[in-house]
Amino acid sequence: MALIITTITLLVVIALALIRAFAGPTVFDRILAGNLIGTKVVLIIAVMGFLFGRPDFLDVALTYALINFISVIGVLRFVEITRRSREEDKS
Amino acid sequence: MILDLFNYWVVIALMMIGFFIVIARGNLVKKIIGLNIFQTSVFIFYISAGKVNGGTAPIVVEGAKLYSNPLPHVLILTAIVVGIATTALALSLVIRIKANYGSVEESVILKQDKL
Amino acid sequence: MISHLPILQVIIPLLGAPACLLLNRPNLAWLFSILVSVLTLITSIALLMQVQAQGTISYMLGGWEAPWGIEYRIDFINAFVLVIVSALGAITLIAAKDGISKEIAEPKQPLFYVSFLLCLAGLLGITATGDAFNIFVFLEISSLATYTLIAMGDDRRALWSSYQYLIVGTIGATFILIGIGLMYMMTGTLNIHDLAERLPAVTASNAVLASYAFILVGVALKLALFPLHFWLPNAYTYAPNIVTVFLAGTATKVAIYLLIRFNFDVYEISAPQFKYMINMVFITLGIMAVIIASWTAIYQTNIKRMLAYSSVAQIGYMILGFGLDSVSGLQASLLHLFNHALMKGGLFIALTAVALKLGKVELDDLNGLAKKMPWTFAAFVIGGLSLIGVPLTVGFVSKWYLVVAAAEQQQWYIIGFVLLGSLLAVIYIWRVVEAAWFKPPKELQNAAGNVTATTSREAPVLILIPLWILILANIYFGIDTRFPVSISQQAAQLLFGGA
Amino acid sequence: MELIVSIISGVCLLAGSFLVLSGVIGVIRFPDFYTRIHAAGVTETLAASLILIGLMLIAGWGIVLLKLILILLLVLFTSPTASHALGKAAWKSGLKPTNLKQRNEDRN
Amino acid sequence: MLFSIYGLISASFFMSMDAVDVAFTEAAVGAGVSPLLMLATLASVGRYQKKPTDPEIPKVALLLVIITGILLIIGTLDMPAFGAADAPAHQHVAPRYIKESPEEIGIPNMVTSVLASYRAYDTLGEVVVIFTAGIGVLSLLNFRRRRRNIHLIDDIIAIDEHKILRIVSKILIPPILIFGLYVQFHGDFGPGGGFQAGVIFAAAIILYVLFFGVKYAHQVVNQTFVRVFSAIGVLLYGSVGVVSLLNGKNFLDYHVLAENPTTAQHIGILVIELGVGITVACVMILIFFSFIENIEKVIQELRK
Repeated sequence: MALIITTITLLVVIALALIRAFAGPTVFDRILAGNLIGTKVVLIIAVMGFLFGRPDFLDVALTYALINFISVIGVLRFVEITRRSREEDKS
Repeated sequence: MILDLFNYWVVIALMMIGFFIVIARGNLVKKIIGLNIFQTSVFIFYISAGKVNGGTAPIVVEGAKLYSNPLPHVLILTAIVVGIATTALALSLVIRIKANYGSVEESVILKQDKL
Repeated sequence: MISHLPILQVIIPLLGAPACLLLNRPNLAWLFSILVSVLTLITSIALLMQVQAQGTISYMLGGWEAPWGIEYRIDFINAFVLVIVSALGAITLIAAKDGISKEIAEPKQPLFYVSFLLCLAGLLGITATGDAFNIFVFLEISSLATYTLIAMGDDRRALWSSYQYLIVGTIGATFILIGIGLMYMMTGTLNIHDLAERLPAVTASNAVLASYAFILVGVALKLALFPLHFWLPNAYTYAPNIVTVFLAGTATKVAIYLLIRFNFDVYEISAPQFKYMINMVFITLGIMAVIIASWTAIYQTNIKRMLAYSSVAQIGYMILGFGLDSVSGLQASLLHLFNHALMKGGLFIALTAVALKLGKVELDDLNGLAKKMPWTFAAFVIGGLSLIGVPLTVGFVSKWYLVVAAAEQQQWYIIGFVLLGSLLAVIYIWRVVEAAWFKPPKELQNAAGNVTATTSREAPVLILIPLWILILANIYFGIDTRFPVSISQQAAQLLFGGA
Repeated sequence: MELIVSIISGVCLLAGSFLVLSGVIGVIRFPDFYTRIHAAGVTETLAASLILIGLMLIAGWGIVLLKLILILLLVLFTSPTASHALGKAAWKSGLKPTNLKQRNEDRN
Repeated sequence: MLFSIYGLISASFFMSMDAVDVAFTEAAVGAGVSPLLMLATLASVGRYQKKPTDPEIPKVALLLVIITGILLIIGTLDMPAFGAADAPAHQHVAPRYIKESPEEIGIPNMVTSVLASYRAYDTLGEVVVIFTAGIGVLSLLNFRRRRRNIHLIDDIIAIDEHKILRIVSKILIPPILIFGLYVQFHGDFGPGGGFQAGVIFAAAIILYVLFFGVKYAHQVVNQTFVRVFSAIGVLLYGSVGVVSLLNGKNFLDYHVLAENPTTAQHIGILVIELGVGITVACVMILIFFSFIENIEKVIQELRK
């Protein structure tokens, strides 16, 4: 029961975070929302694994956690790189 | 009866959004994003077709009788790889186009070369 | 090893490509890829002979029987297409060394050969396979390689053309994927032969019709069928010349093969109520392609572009043959497929030679060039005559069969349009011939800009040899028509009788 | 004993859900980026830990538990790091926190 | 960024549809690789200027899209209901995979058995597609000889030093690599396999590049290395097939590799998955390096 409630809550949370992702207003807000959704998806998968009685899905959750981190960091890095090269452009 | 197909219709809606972005947007990068959405929706379409009610993931476990259809999964694995390959190639083309034309807007490029 | 011919056909270039990358020296890569392509050609000829001797060959990959594993299924029609594709691949590669020397920088040349082999392997794979999803995979191999090859052109417009082709091609491939998915849902199989057997059971369903429509549109995009042809002239014009030779000879041919396969094999009986309508659509589109594309070709000043539009027109003839929906109509289409590969290959190689000398192929620059490059332009004239459809060339043979097929059904207006198309071809070919042979050379411009054009005369031997191979084949098969005619007849009968 | 474990796990899961929810409400409602990152970053780590611990309690001994611990470790490592990087990047890009006092005065 | 979220969500959708392996891949690709590539492109292309689009095209496009959509919906009308177990798709070919693959192939993950054995040839095609894309990117972006040991991007990376991130990634990268190996070799039993492993491996390298610079990364994996190994992966895959050919069996028939059929299948799948993993990892790294190098080129031009 608690599992189902958790799943539903997580789904609601993802939906709400999507609003923030669309609304922005800055790139960083979007990245924040993306990160939020990423970690929530990890949790959802873990919970769903238990819900369906297939806990071996956790591998996927692990990968998600990794990829999510790498892509958030990577995206940040690229935002920075883009900005730096623009600044050089101006100077 | 109608609700049985609801899942497919959502996929179709998504597919058409992607398709629309591809043909209507002038920005080359956005076109590629549209193409990606288009492709992903086709993937979802396949995967939906592979789902069996009450079935579980096609990895053998004790006690499970009904599995979802593994074949669409295999096909889509291949298709995802194909998709990312296309995306990578398309993006590098865009980079070269930008380097040569100074723009990634379709209209600007067409104006420059009268293609 | 004989029983493994079907897979060797595809696997030789497929694995040759990464091996070629490891060589990484332009000349070495060239020699190696010629070796690979010649082996491929030999395999395809052996395969054709095998098919003639034993009938349809089926090869189970991985040793898993058909609907579960992937099957290679070679019958007359794809054996025939395999020969065309691999022959053109080998011939084009001979000319490639000189052909790309100016257009592609040396460090990139090995990559050119790798992509070329991959493209060849992809096209052969599409043709040989008997599995619907496998078609999609190999379609993407060949397409990605093609985009790469086109983008190697030295004009920046090549990039844009490649991008345009990429978008169109991917949409086409995705459409095909949707079609395959719908078919799979209705039948539960991916094997083409199995599909053809299982589809009649679900004939009346909308899903099957929708899948038919999607595959048709997807293939038509790849095929550059008339209203969807907009990407082709750009792609052909700005691609490196050698690539244009190869693409014009093979890529659309393989797409036509796919259309034949799906139209006559898979969906043969599944949509009888729509058969008439679809035939009408084919005939109308075919005629429009012939007339409108030929008309546009007349106004082009860039000869490559002109020939590209002419290709669209020639595809129209082939589609026309489909629409007649009879053994002789299909036979005419198949014949034209073979012949068009010969003549367009020859014409584009001739243009490669010209471009190597002049750097471009605008009509005005050709004035008087024939006196400097007599061999090249003699070849061009013969190729052009073949394109028009003058007797004693292959072009005549296929048009003759097309006319006969139309006469069989008493569709006289088709004959009229075929003749009109030929007349238009006379006009655009004549413009080139006139400029090259009868106009005085433009000495002023040459003296100012281009020294090499006056000092070195004829094109390199390595380009002339493949050029004349193709041109002589044009004449040979125009006189001795037994080989293509018998094969195409057997193939057409197989499709109509065996379905 | 089993009952107690499952009750504890249920409590953990529910508490985690509550935290997640409160976090996202913060992300939606808070006025500027820095307050939002505060809402998200702070709740996230604890919430994820709670949910994962809840799952661990159900899982019992075995490879599943090990994997859950790995995920937990990973989350504990990456989540604060990501928040930190995000905040730092935003700060360096010149994004300034909204001055609430100022804004309230403006409104009045 | 929205794109990455889209990737994540569609991946979780796959998850709920029981497609674990697909979810795995989509997670790696949709949420990881393609957004990174998109951003790398934006970094060198620059943010687009807002422009009013041509008002004419959307109308035609809209019409086209609506027609296609209606066609598809009509097509779906008489399709078997979603999730129905008696749909033809679940009746014909798939039952054999489900019933017999555990005995015939001897591994529990049916997706892997179908992918790597029944339809192994498709997978070879898939590897070649990736390889082709690698070649394409290489020929498009690496058109000039690189200047040795000058890495402008490293300067930029050094400006924002991120000490904390550096340390965290230093701690994380080795476990990521090990996890990649786990995914590679665990594909027989759970979700995973060569492709996913390759992407994870490449992701670790990318993480390294982003924080320690191209220069150091090149010391470990330089261009030539990556190039050669992307070809070797394909050849490794192909060689399994050639071995079966030489032993008189059909291409990619693993039964020649060992006496016991399931052992043979195991060996075959292991080797080809390794081939897939090598090629995918190398091509991903190759593509990423090419993109990074291009950003450098853009910066250099700006400096002039």
